[in-house]
This record gives sequence, C-alpha cells and structure tokens, in this order.
Amino acid sequence: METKVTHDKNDSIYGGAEPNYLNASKGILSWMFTIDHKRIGVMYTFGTIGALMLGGVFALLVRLHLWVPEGLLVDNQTYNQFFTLHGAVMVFLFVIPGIPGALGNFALPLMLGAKDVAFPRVNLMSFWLWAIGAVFFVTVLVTGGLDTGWTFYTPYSVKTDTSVIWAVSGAFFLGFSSIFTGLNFIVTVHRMRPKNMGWFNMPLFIWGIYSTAVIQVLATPVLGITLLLLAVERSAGLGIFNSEFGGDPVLFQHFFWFYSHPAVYIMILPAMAIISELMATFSRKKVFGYTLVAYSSVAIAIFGFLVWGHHMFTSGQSAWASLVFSTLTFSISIPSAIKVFNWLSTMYKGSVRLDTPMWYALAFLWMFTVGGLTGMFLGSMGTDVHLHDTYFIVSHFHYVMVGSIMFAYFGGLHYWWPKMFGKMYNEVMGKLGAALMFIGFNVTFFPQFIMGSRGMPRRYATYLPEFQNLHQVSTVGAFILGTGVAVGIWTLFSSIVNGKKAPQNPWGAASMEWETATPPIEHNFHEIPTVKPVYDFSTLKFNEETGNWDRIADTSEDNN
Amino acid sequence: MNLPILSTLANLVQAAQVAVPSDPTAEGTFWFPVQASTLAPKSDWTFYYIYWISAFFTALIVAAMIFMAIRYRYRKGVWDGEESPGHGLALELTWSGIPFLLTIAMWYTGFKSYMYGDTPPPNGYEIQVKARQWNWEFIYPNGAKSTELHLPVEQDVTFVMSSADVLHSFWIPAFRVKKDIVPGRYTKTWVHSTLEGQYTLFCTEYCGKDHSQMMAQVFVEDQATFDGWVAKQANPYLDEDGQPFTPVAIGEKIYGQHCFACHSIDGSAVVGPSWKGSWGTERTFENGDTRLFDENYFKESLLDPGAQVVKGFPPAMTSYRGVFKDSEIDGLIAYIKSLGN
Amino acid sequence: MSSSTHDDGHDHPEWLAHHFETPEQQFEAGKFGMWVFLVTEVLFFSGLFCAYTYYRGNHPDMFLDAHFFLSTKMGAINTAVLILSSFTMATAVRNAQMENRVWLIRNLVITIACAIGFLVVKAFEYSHKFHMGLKWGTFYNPNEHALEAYNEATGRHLTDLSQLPDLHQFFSIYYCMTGLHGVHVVLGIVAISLLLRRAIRGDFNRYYFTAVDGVGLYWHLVDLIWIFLFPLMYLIH
Amino acid sequence: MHHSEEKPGYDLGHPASMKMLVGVFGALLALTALTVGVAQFNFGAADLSIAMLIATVKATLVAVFFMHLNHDKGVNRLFFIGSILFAGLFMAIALGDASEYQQDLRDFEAAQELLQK
Ligand code: HEA
Ligand code: HEA
Ligand code: HEC
Ligand code: CUA
Ligand SMILES: [Cu+2]
Repeated sequence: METKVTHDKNDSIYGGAEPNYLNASKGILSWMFTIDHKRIGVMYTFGTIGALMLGGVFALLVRLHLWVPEGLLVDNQTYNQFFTLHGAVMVFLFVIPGIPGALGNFALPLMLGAKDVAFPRVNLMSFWLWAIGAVFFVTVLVTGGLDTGWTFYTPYSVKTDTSVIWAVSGAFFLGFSSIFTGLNFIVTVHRMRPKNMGWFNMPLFIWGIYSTAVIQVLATPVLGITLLLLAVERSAGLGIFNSEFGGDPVLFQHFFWFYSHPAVYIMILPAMAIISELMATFSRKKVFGYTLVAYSSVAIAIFGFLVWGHHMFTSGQSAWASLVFSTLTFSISIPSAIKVFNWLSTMYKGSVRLDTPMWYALAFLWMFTVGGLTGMFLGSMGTDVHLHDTYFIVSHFHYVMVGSIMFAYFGGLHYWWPKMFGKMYNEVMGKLGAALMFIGFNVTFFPQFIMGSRGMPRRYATYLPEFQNLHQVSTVGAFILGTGVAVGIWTLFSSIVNGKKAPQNPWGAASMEWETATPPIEHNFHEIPTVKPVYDFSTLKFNEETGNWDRIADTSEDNN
Repeated sequence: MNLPILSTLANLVQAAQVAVPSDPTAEGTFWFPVQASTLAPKSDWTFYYIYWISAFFTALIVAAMIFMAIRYRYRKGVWDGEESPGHGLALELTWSGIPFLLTIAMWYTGFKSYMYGDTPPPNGYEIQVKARQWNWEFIYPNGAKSTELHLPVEQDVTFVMSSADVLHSFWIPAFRVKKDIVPGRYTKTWVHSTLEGQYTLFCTEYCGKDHSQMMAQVFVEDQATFDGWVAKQANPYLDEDGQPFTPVAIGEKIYGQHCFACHSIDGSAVVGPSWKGSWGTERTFENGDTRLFDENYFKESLLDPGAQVVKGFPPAMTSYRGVFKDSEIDGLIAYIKSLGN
Repeated sequence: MSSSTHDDGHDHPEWLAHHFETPEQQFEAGKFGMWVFLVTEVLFFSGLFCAYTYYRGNHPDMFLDAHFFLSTKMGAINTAVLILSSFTMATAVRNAQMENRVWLIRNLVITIACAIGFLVVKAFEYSHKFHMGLKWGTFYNPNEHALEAYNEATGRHLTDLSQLPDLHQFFSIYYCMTGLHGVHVVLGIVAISLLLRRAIRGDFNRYYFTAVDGVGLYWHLVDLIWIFLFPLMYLIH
Repeated sequence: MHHSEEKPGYDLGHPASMKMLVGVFGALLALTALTVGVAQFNFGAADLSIAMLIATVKATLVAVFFMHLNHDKGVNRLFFIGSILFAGLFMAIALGDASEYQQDLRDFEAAQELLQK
C-alpha cells in the first residue's frame, strides 16, 4: 500500500537525499495506519485544533447570546446545550488530549533519542479512539444535543431527554484514548531512555508528560466506570446515583471529581512541561532549580488526587470531608509556586530572546499566576461558599485552561512547528496572534471575576440587567480572542505552504529532537546522538548565514 | 447588532462607575454586593486577605518578568548571558515557605467562616425551603406559604431545604450563603440578616431548562412588619376585610401561583391542556383509554399525573401530593368548574 | 505495517519490533505495559467496589436478604474453576518459557475450557434469576418463584416479597459487578484463543513469550477480582 | 524458531517451579473451602472481616506467585501496589464522607414516611 518516493534534496545533517517522515510514504492510508509517533502527533495536532475551533464556535455562541440580559440568540434550552457542548468539547476533545497527544507524541520519543514510543500500535489505537470519541460528540449535536453541563451531575443527567448516552459513550472512548496515551508514555520513559540518560538528565518536558501519564492511568479508569454506571443508570434505572431509586447524587460527585480534579492537572502539567522548555531555551539557561521543578511535577500529580472534594464544599458533603479537602488543596500551591518562581529565575542573567514561543511563555506565567491564585480563593472553604457556581469560577478556570494551557499549547506549537513541518512561520504574524490573544483573553475573562463575586451565577441563559455592561465587555473580548486564535492558527498553517525552509535548530534548543533532520527522518535517528547534560547550551552557536544554531566542536564531552 | 469598540469602551467606563458606587452600603463595592448578614464580613475578610496577597504576588511576578525580559535581553553576537547559579536551596525554600505560611491563614480563616455558616444556631426561626424545577416555595412555622422569601431582620433563621426533583442550590449573594439542595435528603443552612432591604435569591446549581429563571425576591423586614406579613400569609384566603374567599377565588389564586405556566384558561394548549371548558368532558389518554373529567379524576391528576397522560401532551406535570389542603383542592375544582363545560 | 525499512546493521529477529534495541528491552516494556494496564483495571473496578460498600453499609439487611437468592454452591464451583484456570495459565507461561509447546497448548486449552465453563455456570445463574424476575433497577419484579425460593432458603414464611426492603439495589450492583467481570472473562477467552493460535504456529520461544506472560497477568487479575466478588456476593451474614 | 545459540546463557524468563505452582493451587482451593466453611457459622460483625481476610490472602498468593511479583522488577510491584493504594484512597475518602452524612439520609427517609401517613 505504501509507495516509497525518493525525494529531491533533503538538507539533513546527514546530507543524504533521504525522505523525511512526512513524505516517506504517500496516500491517505499511509497516514491512517501509520504507527510512526510523529505522524500520529501530527494527526492529533490537526484533530485537537479542529476541536478547539468547534468548541470555540460554541464559546462565541455563548458569548453572543449573553449580549443582552434576556438572551440574544436562542431559548434557554438551546443555550444550555451551547455551554455544555462548549465545555465538553473543550475538555474532552481539546485540552486533555491536546498537548500529550499532539506535542508529546511528536517530541517525547525524539527527546529520548528513541525510535518510537514503546507501543506504536497502541498509540495509533489511542488516536483512533480519540477520533471515535469525537464522532460520538458530533453525533450528539444531531441526536438531540446535550444539556447536562460537562459535569453530568445526577439526577438531572438521568432525567433529561437529551443524548446523554451518546455523549457518555464518547467520553468513555476518549477516556480510553487518554489511558493508552498515558500508559505508552510511562513505559516509554521507563524503558526507552538511552542508557546514559538518567532520570535527572531528562528535559523537564518529559518529567511533565510522565507525571501527567501517571494521573491519566490512575484517574481516568474511575471516570470510565462512572460514565458506564451513569449510562446503565439511565437505561435501566439502576439506583446508584439517582435518588429516585435510592441512589445518592453526592456519591456521583465524589466519583466524578475523583477523576476530574486530577484531570485539571492532566491538562496543566503538560502545559507546564512546555513552559519549562521554552523558558530554558529562550533564556539560554538551564531551568533554575531543575531538580525541584522535576519533583514538583510529580508532587502536583500525587497531591492532585487528594483534593477533589473542593468542588463539593456546598454540595452536602460533610464538614469533615470539606475540611480535609480544603487543607490538602492548599498543598498544591507550594509545588506550583516553586515552578513559577523557578521559571522566573531562569531568566535571571540569561540571554532572553523574545521570539513568538517566548511571548506565549511569558503570557502563561502571568495568566497562570492569576488563575492559580484565584484557585486559592476557592480552596478556602469560607469564600468558596459565596463564589461557587458563579462567573468567578468560570473566570478562574478559563485563566488556567485558556490563559495558561491554550497559551502553552500555542507556544509549544510555534516552538516545534519548524521541526514538525520544516517551515518557519511569519514571525510578525505569530506575535500579532499572541498579542491579540492576550488582550482579548483578559478583556473577556477579567470582568467575569467581578460579575461573579457580585452575584452572577454560571450556566445562566438569562441574567439580571445590572450585569449587562460587564457581559458586553466580555463578549467583545471573546471576539478579539477568537481573532487572535484564528490569526495564530492561520499563521502556522499558511507557513506549510509559503513558509521559509526551517533550519535544523532555529531556537538554539539543547534537547535531542533538534539533533535530527528537519523534518525528522522516518526512524528519527541514524545513530542515537550522544546524551549531553540536560539544557547545556554552551556548545550551540548561532550561524548568521543559515539562521541555524550549530553545535560546535564539543570539547566538554569527555568530562561529563 | 452593534459591536463597535467605542461602545465597548463606553461600557467599560459605565461598568466601572456602577462597580464603584458612591454609597457602598446601598450598592455594594467593586467586588461585592452589600453585606447584609453576619456571615458576610467574615467571608469577605478572607476574600480580601487572599486578594491583597494575590495582587502583591501578581505584581511582583509580572514586574520581575518584564524587568528581566528587558534587562537580560539577547544582544546580537553575544550568545550567552552572565554566569549565575543553577539552583539555590535557600532561595527555593524561601519562595515555597512564604506561600506556605500565607496559605495557612487562608485556610484557617476560610475554615472558620465556613463552620460559622454551616452550623445553624439551636433556636433559630425555621423556614422550610422547597425547590423544584423551576421555582421556590417557602413554608413558615405557622403554616404560611409563599413564593417570595420574607425574613425578620436581626434574627437567626434556619432553612431546612428539600428538592422535589433534581439538584438546586440556594444562594443569596448579599448574605454570602449558599447550599445545595439535594433530592433524597434535607440540607440546612442559616442566616442572621443585618440590613433591611430587598435582595435576590438565585438557584446556582444547574437544574435544567429554566435554571436561569429560578430566582426569588428576598425581603428583610423589621420584626413587626414580618409578623404581620406571616400571619396574613398563614391564611392567604382572606380578603382585605378579613372575609374568607369563595372557593372559586381560592382556586383562582392557586392557579395564579402554581398552574398558570402550564395550563391556560382561554382554551389554548400550553405545556398542558387548557382548563377552559374541560370539566365534565371525556378525556382521551395516550394509551387510548378515556375518562370523565370529574372530582376523582382531578384529584388523581393532581396526585399522580403520570398515571394517565392526556393524549398529545408530554408527561411533564410533577405530583402535587401533600402540597394542598382539602379546602384548596375544593377551591381548584370549583375554579375549573367555573371555567365552563 | 512496514518493518522492512530498517537495515541499520542490527540483527533484528522478526519478533523483535523495529524500535527496540534488545529482546530484553522489548520484554521489559511489554511486561511493564501490562502491569500499568492492570493498574487501570484495579481503579476501574474500584468504582464498583466503592458503590458496593456504600450500599451494603447502608442496607445490611437488604444485602443479607438478597444473598439468599444466590447459590453458594454455584459460586464456590465457579471460584474453583477460575482458580484452576489461573493455575493452568501460570503453567502455560512456564511452558512457554521452557519452549514446551505441547504443554503450552494443552494448558491454554484447559484455561479456555475453564473460562467457558465459568460462563456457562454464570449463564445458568442469570437465567435462573431472570426466571424469578430478579433483575436490576426498574426491571426488578420478583414473582412467586422468587418467593418460594426465598422461603425455602430462609425457612421463613413470607407471603409477599414486597415485605423485604428494596432488593433491586442489591441486584443492580450484583449484575453490574458480575456482568463487568463476565465481560472481562469473555475478553480473556478471546485473548487466550489468539495466544493458542500463535502457540500452535510456534511463535513463542525463550526470548519471546511476552504475549503469554501479558495475557497471563490479565487472566490472573480477572481471577483475583472474582476472589473478592465471591465472598462479597455469595457469603453474606 | 529462533534458537539464538549465539547468545548463550541469555534468558528472560524465570520459569516458576511446578512444585510451587501446584502448591499455590492447592492452597487456593483449600482457602476457598475454608471461606465457604466458615461462612456457615455466624461470627457476627467479624464475618465480613474474616471473609475479606481470607480473600486477601488468596489474592496475595495469586499476585505473588502466579503473577510472579515475588521476583519481578521493582517498578512493576510499585505500580501494582500503588494502584491498590489509590483505589483505597478513593474508597476511603468517598465512603468516609458518605458515612458522615448518612444520618441526614435516614432522617429524610423517616420524615418522608411520616408525611406519607
Ligand atoms: C487546568 C485547569 C485547572 C488548574 C491548573 C486549576 C488549579 C487550581 N484550582 Fe481549579 N478549577 C478548574 C481547573 C483548574 N484549576 C476547573 C475546570 C474548575 C471548575 C469545574 C467546574 O465546576 O466546571 C475549577 C474549580 C476549582 C475549585 C472549585 C470551585 C467551585 O466550584 O466552587 C477550586 C476550589 O478549591 C479550585 C481550586 C484550584 C487550586 C487551589 C488550584 C491550584 O492548582 C493552583 C496553584 C497555583 C498557584 C497558587 C499559583 C502559583 C503560585 C504563586 C504565584 C506563588 C504565590 C502563591 C501563594 C501565596 C499561595 N478550582
Ligand atoms: C480548555 C477548555 C476551554 C477553553 C479553551 C474555553 C474557551 C472559551 N470559553 Fe469556556 N468553558 C470551559 C472550557 C473552556 N472554555 C468549560 C469546561 C466550561 C464549563 C461548561 C459547563 O458549565 O458545563 C466553560 C464555560 C464557559 C462559559 C460559561 C457559560 C455559562 O456558565 O453559562 C463562557 C462564557 O463566557 C465561556 C467562554 C469561553 C470563551 C469566550 C472561550 C475562548 O477562549 C474561545 C476562543 C476560541 C475561539 C473563539 C475559536 C477560534 C476559532 C475561530 C475563530 C475559527 C472559526 C471557526 C471555523 C473556521 C469553523 N466558557
Ligand atoms: C410543569 C407543567 C405543569 C404544571 C405546573 C401543572 N400542570 Fe397540570 N398538566 C401538565 C401536563 C403536561 C398535563 C397533561 C399530561 C398529563 O395528563 O399528565 C397536565 C394535566 C393536568 C390535568 C388533567 C387535565 C386534562 O385536561 O385532562 C389536571 C386536572 C391538571 N393538570 C391540574 C393541574 C393543577 C391543579 C396544577 C397546579 C396546582 C397543575 N396541573 C400544574 C403540566 C402541568
Ligand atoms: Cu434550580 Cu438551578
Ligand atoms: Cu479541582
């Protein structure tokens, strides 16, 4: 089925006219059945960007509808479906699979100097499970929609007559997709590391993805069983979560958040992982306090399992449990603080280059600080009572999920794009996109903090007139943000067509994925490059002529 | 529709003006509505404590970031920055230790105000709250019922809440109290209001289609006004002169409170069948059975509406078992009869 | 899938995937992968065990009453059958490692036979309960056979099963847990059958028996879960 | 078959001894008989603990010997034991909370019964 083509010239460092992974074989089937982690990464990239657009369209509909207090576009029921599908698509189809699936798949094996992940077929299956899940979600759109909120709380989710079962099945497949990705990365990191790359000589990206994978494997199965029970409950009146038959809705919330709180760290840890790479590369310094940052990832992954009840302070959970969960919630802030301050110190006395990826990284630092600190308001039981289920929450999680994760995702895309496709994008357009996103984002979501604590509940299709001004500001912001996203996506994709050829190492990054050809050859490396101390930039020098950062004769090698 | 940037700027200015009112007790502050309960200052205290810490750290981080991006920027031809240590234990302990200490206080004050709000004092005035999709009902100790909430000022009031269908949540922003209402159990919360006035009660747990319209007005009144109101409310079927309502008037009143959203009296079908001219007629059900609209059928429809579902309508009506007294049911019957047959 | 492209000097036996350097790496990766998968299985089932504990703690008497409808004998037989299959599976791994093809095949066949036997017994139990109207959730609708069975098992003289508290909840959980376990048994049969085919073909040797090992681990976990289900469902006091 | 004679002494598996396998098999059957036997007597509240204790012993036998945890890699053990710890954590906190608020549910049920009358 695969046709080999010999390509004209490929200026890989090995000088050969060897085809790269993109053109090594042709035809749609060679992509659909590929077991090459890089191609799977590319498919994930396209897929998750598509999901972001779909979720984004729902976001714009939500914002537009809220232009006036009585609702501009649709009736209440349809609005409820807008925000549900927006949340569900963004969470399950975009942020969770996004960074590990797209950038993790592409970069992680390369960074390890490995030929592939440990289980390439499982990796492919993971992608197709994602695709099946996506199909289910799209099916929901035509089979009656979904109006439960992305949290699927019972008993409403048992009673509503929208397509809960379709959505739940979709999420079930997506859960397995996520589990398989995680499983693969865990085994890859343990078993495919080159002999002389110790744990503390791994780029922090790998630490982050690894910690994520541990959560994926431990938490996601519980989501699976929860959704399964919910589906059976709906179809057979089981009585486990539905009070009408003697079930307990609060038990459902425990089940749901046992997954979904750790899931927010499934989302943020890979984002942090990207930021570590960007801060080091663009400051030309080893990440300050590397070891502690690495440990923080693991700490966040583990502590993340102990705090789920902070979503349930007002739910009827016992005060005892609330107390325990509130206490533990604050424990998360310490490793997060370590990361933020260590990233910041990485810039100290560095040689800071403000290329597009770095714009995203700095925006991340800012937005994550705001998003994370507003988490403190919520972790404190007393203030959460007032703020729970208001726009303050909406704003908190968009600061982390959009302001931090989406920005990191774009930063990562801009960073690895030249390696992925062998093309440089237009730097000015890249920065324009980042700037528009930053401005639009803050205009959209900062007013939401204010309206939230002033009394605006979330999931409201209509609202009191006193909030109209703030809502309108927010809506305008969303359109600026949308434009920024569109500019960003356009910048990247148009470069495939008309971008300049990318050099092998355009950023002067020190990790191993930059040591292979651009784009990489099908089997990644002819010879595994020698493992150098992590983030050692000293042997990389900028070549004005080629725009490449060349490795100069490596004299330090013998003494490491 | 107009989306020009200019009008947005105008909106921003306006929002800021609304947000910083001249008289904070009446309008609230930039961040909050008025403080109208004893809980509010406690809750807000923690908020502002965290708020100023957050403001400080955000400013610090952003300033440092901008400073270093400029001070240590890449200069052409000079690849490397200056030498600097790769880690520093003392430094790292400092910036994990200080936040740690600060969070202990966040946790503690938050915990205190939570426990305060979560522990109803023993002898509070008890109001029962019944939530259902998508309205509220309040029942007072003397049997009075209302759809708006009235409270005596400076009194401990305990709410005993239950739901007829799905999750709801009871939130009065001015009091900073919130508690979910979970089907299958009673949940409790309480307030001690400190400021007379009118506030809004929101449902903040998503509960389906009209979740966003599930609000109620809250009136905090002085004791005398409240007592008068609740006494009258206990027997709502007395007119101005203290004369009892006729059964038809009783029925009409209940209709206006409970049934109007789904049943019309002009013959048009809304959610349910119209009542006009229905009494004494033959009803046809989804399963093909028929039955006469009489007293028994009416009572069954009220108590167990799902048992016989009128053809062409969804089984959308929930049971009103235990909601009405016999005299009220008689009133409803009289009212429907009065609509002709 | 292409495995023809690497001609980079390594002498790769065909059972060694292209991206592994050594058989040992492949073996360790496969085995570790399986363990990580078992981790997800443990957490998957933990949800059901949690629900079970919740409702048993809530309604101890309901669970007591309901368990009279289960036959301890059948449960015990099935436990023994699964243990036997676990034993033969463990032996199969041993035989694969020792390149004893004949006994590998025999052991796999016995394992499959046991698994099928387990399902047959389960099917009898299910159909018996369906016959009595003892189903899950809203379908729970016991008939006079159920009443008879109950009175016989307990020596009581009830006239109407509605005197017992909501047994439907027990049966909901019972079917969920044993049903999901049953699905795992079915998947196990499929996996072991595939192994059998490869064993007959002679795919395994002392350097490559990862698949037998992995399926073996899975199968033992299925057994392990049943070891807990049995007393929790059948032996209630 | 690939008899890679060129790498003598290189062996991945540690075939379990037949004696050990048979022994474990016997022990498992005996324990099954024991748990059924014990269930015929009533030890009150201890019943459940006894049954669970026996089940745990059986499960340990399966994990340690049939699943070769006795001479497996450290990480494999760590992950498996970790999974049980996390499952335990999940159940302990969720059920711990539930037991705290159970009384509310009973009160409601009792009140509902009163109202029905
Ligand atoms: C990626 C997503 C993500 C991330 C990373 C976080 C991070 C955090 N979240 Fe957030 N959260 C969500 C996504 C996320 N959250 C979502 C989606 C919801 C709503 C779900 C729904 O209901 O639909 C939610 C809701 C939510 C709630 C429930 C609110 C409610 O519904 O009532 C709470 C309560 O405690 C909370 C807390 C926290 C905390 C303490 C952190 C911490 O991890 C933050 C730690 C970071 C920092 C603290 C900043 C860095 C540190 C410094 C700059 C140093 C200085 C620090 C101090 C002085 C403390 N979150
Ligand atoms: C990663 C997750 C994620 C992301 C990225 C976003 C992104 C956005 N969200 Fe999202 N949101 C959630 C997760 C996310 N959200 C969740 C979990 C909820 C809770 C749901 C619930 O309550 O159940 C929620 C709820 C939520 C609400 C609250 C609704 C309510 O409670 O009533 C609002 C309101 O403003 C909102 C707005 C936005 C906006 C403006 C964006 C913007 O950032 C979007 C920007 C992107 C675009 C605008 C798309 C750009 C693309 C184009 C312009 C291309 C054009 C399209 C084609 C060519 C097809 N979101
Ligand atoms: C949520 C909407 C809703 C509300 C509120 C509601 N009903 Fe109904 N009602 C319906 C629907 C739908 C039907 C038709 C389906 C059925 O028979 O159950 C119906 C049917 C009836 C019938 C049978 C009518 C016939 O034409 O045969 C009676 C009587 C009735 N309702 C009385 C009442 C009374 C009295 C109230 C208020 C105390 C009330 N309903 C409130 C939705 C509602
Ligand atoms: Cu009731 Cu929302
Ligand atoms: Cu959380």
